[in-house]
Amino acid sequence: MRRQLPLVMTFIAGIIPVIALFSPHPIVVNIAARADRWLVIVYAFALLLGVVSVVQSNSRKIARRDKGWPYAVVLLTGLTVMGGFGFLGNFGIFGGITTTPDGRPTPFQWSYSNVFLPLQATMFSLLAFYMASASFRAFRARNLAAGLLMVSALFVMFGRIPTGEAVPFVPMITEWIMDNPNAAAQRGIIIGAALGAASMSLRVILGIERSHLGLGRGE
Amino acid sequence: MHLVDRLLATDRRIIYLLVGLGALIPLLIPIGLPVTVTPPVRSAFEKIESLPAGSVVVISFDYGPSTAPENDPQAGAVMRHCFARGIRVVGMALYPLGGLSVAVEEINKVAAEFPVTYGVDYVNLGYKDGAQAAMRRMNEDLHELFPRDASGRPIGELLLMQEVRSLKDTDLVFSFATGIIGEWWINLVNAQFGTPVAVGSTAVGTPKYYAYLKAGQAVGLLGGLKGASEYERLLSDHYPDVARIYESPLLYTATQGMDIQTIVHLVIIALVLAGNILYFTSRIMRRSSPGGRRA
Amino acid sequence: MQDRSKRRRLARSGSTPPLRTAFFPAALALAAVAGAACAPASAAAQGARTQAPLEVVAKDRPGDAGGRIVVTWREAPGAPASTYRIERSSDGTGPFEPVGEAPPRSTRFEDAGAPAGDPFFYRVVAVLPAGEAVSETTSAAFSRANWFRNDRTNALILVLAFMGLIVGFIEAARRGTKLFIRRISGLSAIDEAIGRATEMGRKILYVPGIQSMDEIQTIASLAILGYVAKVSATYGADLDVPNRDPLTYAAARETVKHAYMEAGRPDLYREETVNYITYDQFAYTAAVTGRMVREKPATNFFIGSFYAESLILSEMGQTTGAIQIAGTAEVFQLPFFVATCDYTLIGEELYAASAYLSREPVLLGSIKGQDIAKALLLVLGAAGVVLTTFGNPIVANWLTMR
Amino acid sequence: MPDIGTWVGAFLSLAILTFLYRDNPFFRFAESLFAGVALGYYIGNQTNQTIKPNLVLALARDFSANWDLIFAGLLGIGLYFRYIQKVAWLARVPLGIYVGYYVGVTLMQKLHGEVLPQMKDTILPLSAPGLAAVWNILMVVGVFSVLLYFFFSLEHRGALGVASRVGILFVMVSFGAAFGYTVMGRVSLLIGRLNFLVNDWLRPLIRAVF
Repeated sequence: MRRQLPLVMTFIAGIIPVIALFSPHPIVVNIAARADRWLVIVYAFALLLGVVSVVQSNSRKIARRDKGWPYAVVLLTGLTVMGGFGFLGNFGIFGGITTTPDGRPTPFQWSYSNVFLPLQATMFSLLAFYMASASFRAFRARNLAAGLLMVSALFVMFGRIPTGEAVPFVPMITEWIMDNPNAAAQRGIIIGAALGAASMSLRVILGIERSHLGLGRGE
Repeated sequence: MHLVDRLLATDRRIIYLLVGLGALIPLLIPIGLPVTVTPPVRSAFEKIESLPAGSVVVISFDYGPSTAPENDPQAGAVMRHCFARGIRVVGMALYPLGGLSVAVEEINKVAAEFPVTYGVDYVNLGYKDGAQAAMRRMNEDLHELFPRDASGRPIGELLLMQEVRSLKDTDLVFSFATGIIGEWWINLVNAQFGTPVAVGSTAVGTPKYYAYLKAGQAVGLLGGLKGASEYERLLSDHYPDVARIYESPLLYTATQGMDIQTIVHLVIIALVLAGNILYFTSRIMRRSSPGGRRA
Repeated sequence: MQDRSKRRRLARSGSTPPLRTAFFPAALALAAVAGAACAPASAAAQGARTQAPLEVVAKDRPGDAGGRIVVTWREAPGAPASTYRIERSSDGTGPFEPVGEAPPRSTRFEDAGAPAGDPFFYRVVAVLPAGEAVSETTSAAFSRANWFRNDRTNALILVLAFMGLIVGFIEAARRGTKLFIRRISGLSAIDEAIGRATEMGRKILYVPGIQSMDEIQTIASLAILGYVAKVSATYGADLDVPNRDPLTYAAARETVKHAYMEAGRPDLYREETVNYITYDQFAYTAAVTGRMVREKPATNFFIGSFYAESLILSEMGQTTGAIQIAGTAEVFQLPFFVATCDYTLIGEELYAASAYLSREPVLLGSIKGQDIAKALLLVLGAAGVVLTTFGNPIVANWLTMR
Repeated sequence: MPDIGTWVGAFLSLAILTFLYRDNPFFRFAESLFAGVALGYYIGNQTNQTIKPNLVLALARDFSANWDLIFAGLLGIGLYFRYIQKVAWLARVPLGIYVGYYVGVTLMQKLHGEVLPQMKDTILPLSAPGLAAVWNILMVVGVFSVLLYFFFSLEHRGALGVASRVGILFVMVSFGAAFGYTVMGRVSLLIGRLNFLVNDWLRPLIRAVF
């Protein structure tokens, strides 16, 4: 029972979308639509699992005065304040989570735009720097494969900017690389990966692959 | 250590500094370089040119503020094109991480530039989570999926939505996507329901969308800021009124961003070339030095 | 709701009055009113009747959710209609309402506004230069919801073939057929990388991607994590699995706990081994890179579904000098992993990994089945290319998915 | 003078940027705040935009049409059984259902939406006029060789070895192209950030001070 029930439920849930692709019958369509609705809700519940873990581990850090514990205080403060605004927003306290009727941001929205967003965007923008250092180090023509990698990267980098476009043939070659060898390889990888994913999916539905359930594998 | 080896092991921070300066300087002192249009952008443009006035285009904001510098100018350009042609726009947001806020901001900004009325010429249906499930239901009934618009009005009250019951009543979906949602529009909505789909992708996502474009599963593609600047070019050439909007100094345009792109790209290209010259120099030196590789 | 709107639209298009003729108005009016129900009253009507569409049949549209009826007919010889108007009634005697029009020479019309289960009687009116000619009325037609979409028959055949191959080879493997799988270099390096961390007395960092359990790459990653955890437990190495997705976190805990048990070292498992960080992609990335810089893990695994954070994580790992093994099927993150990691599992290799690592015959069987499916697909594709080259697009047409 | 929100945003942006130089207390502060605020944000987001409208309000407003959602709620609560030792195993049921359903979706989407259409589009006539024929050959060779590279059940020797080596060259060209193409997007993000720091914060600040 303990081992079988999760696997049986996996199987039953797994064949719904398979049938739904081939059956237009309203009963099937309705079951699939309900399943879609259910699982969005189940997923929303899962967030609390993470919250519990974060609160536990950070309060432990503070209680034990672990190295860097003040940062745990910062984290929990951020979580409590933002989470508080957000949760209370459900009941209309602090004006909800978007804007107040007169168009001004609620505290939740304000923190989102002035704390969350700048942090997120700046973290993301670090990539511009990392791309430069990675390409300086990795794009060396050590052998044929590495050479091709470098040459196509340089062409595309150059061909996508106005300066490169002004050079005869460069935009054409860039476009050609993207449309031909690139599209071919992408397509090969997509088809291969999709087959692999489909086979993996089938293994999961059949209960052969089950390590994500902590049930070990195999027979 | 020899100079060449020392240069090969250049501290990352010097590279970071070069990139930072390369971006900062053109931001302070604008340059103004020319733009040429590529076929994927042209086909997206022509798709909208081919739609008669009064058609309905779904603009899906499938990105968040994190890729807004790229996707905003794309969505802005396509919406300006629609409004300039009298095409009606149904906006929605399927991206969980702030799709709604970019949709609200961008739609309001662009709509303010044209003589269009909310509810008649455009609507903003707001955010729906579970993008795949939402898409499946959209083909059946938009009204059930989005009972209220972004500002909480029942969509049944909106004139435009009284005509648009489901995705079947629309002529094109234009998804501005930061990740996989644009692909879902293609391999779910286009593949299963047949609605034409065009995509504005981030530069990083573009190569994957090329495969779909070639396969005819997407009718057009705007790749990153570059694609947006090309679209701005086409718009400015065809619609003088839109050109005037783009000339306003207060608007951050993709065309402006492209100047900075150019400089940073050239910095990176120079770095790669320098890296290779140094690498081969050091190889030649090692081969010629008696100590061999271990020296 | 859908049906109603469709019908409204159809009604609107049908309301444009088709061109009425000036000839024989009386006779025509008679014919139209009397329809097929009564015998024709005059010679003129007789003439029109001979030009009426023949063999009108109304049937449920097969393979749909109901609500559509297909009307077919044959054009009367020598009577090229300028347009056909399709009319229907709910009791066969009238009144008949127009439901749509069909262009000249057409022989088929689909009524998309026929609710399942209700009877409908149809007739087709040919609009001719000399007037209108009304066909006989069909017998009652009902639309109904079908269980199978016949336009997806080709997909069904291919899907069943794929499943059959996989299940077949799994069965073969169960019965003990020996199956070979080639070496996958990224995977052979796993043991060595874990050993290195153990020797150095440093951590092993395992990032299972940033997606949830609805992403198949995450599930593939957890299968590999099971192996990594087992080997780590055996060596007594320190494993750290930070998570962005709460559901993946829950699953990863189960996986790792079970792996430690299997390795016979449940004592080594701690609550912090698998930990949750935060829900935002970049907040998560900031925390993990911070951890990398501060704790300098000896080995980093980045396996699963990654987006933009791929390069931030792996470039940071580069600078801290870790051995890095990555794996993803996200086509546009692969280049970054290839540029910054020591080994990268590319696309399909990610999914084959769990089978390769476990060496379990059942899993290997599915890989074999998948390989054969791929081979057959290539043969089909090659045949298609040859045929298309000689002007026969039959394979490509058959592969068109709806 | 920039408003307080801009000041906060600018400070946090700069704190993150300092990480490029080295780890430091400003970055650690920003990083921890980010983790906490982000999680809090999603508490607000998920409860307000999913649990409230899709579950609570749906049940409260029209119970007869949505009664089935009770099971969805129960499944969600089931995830927490893992904190109760005796029934901990039951937490695997909602996980199994969740995984099962989406795995089924994936199975169909990959085969029906990716493998078959992409294969169909690879079926190109090699007899096309002019250069198109060459490019079609290249496309067919590229796709096929990359797929052959992924063959697991045979050693890559002989003809298969040659094909898979050709495949890996295609892959390398593609990776280079994708990398090169991506640079643009990442720089855009940096532009966005610098645009904020310079035009929203620094310029007004300078104007206010001088």
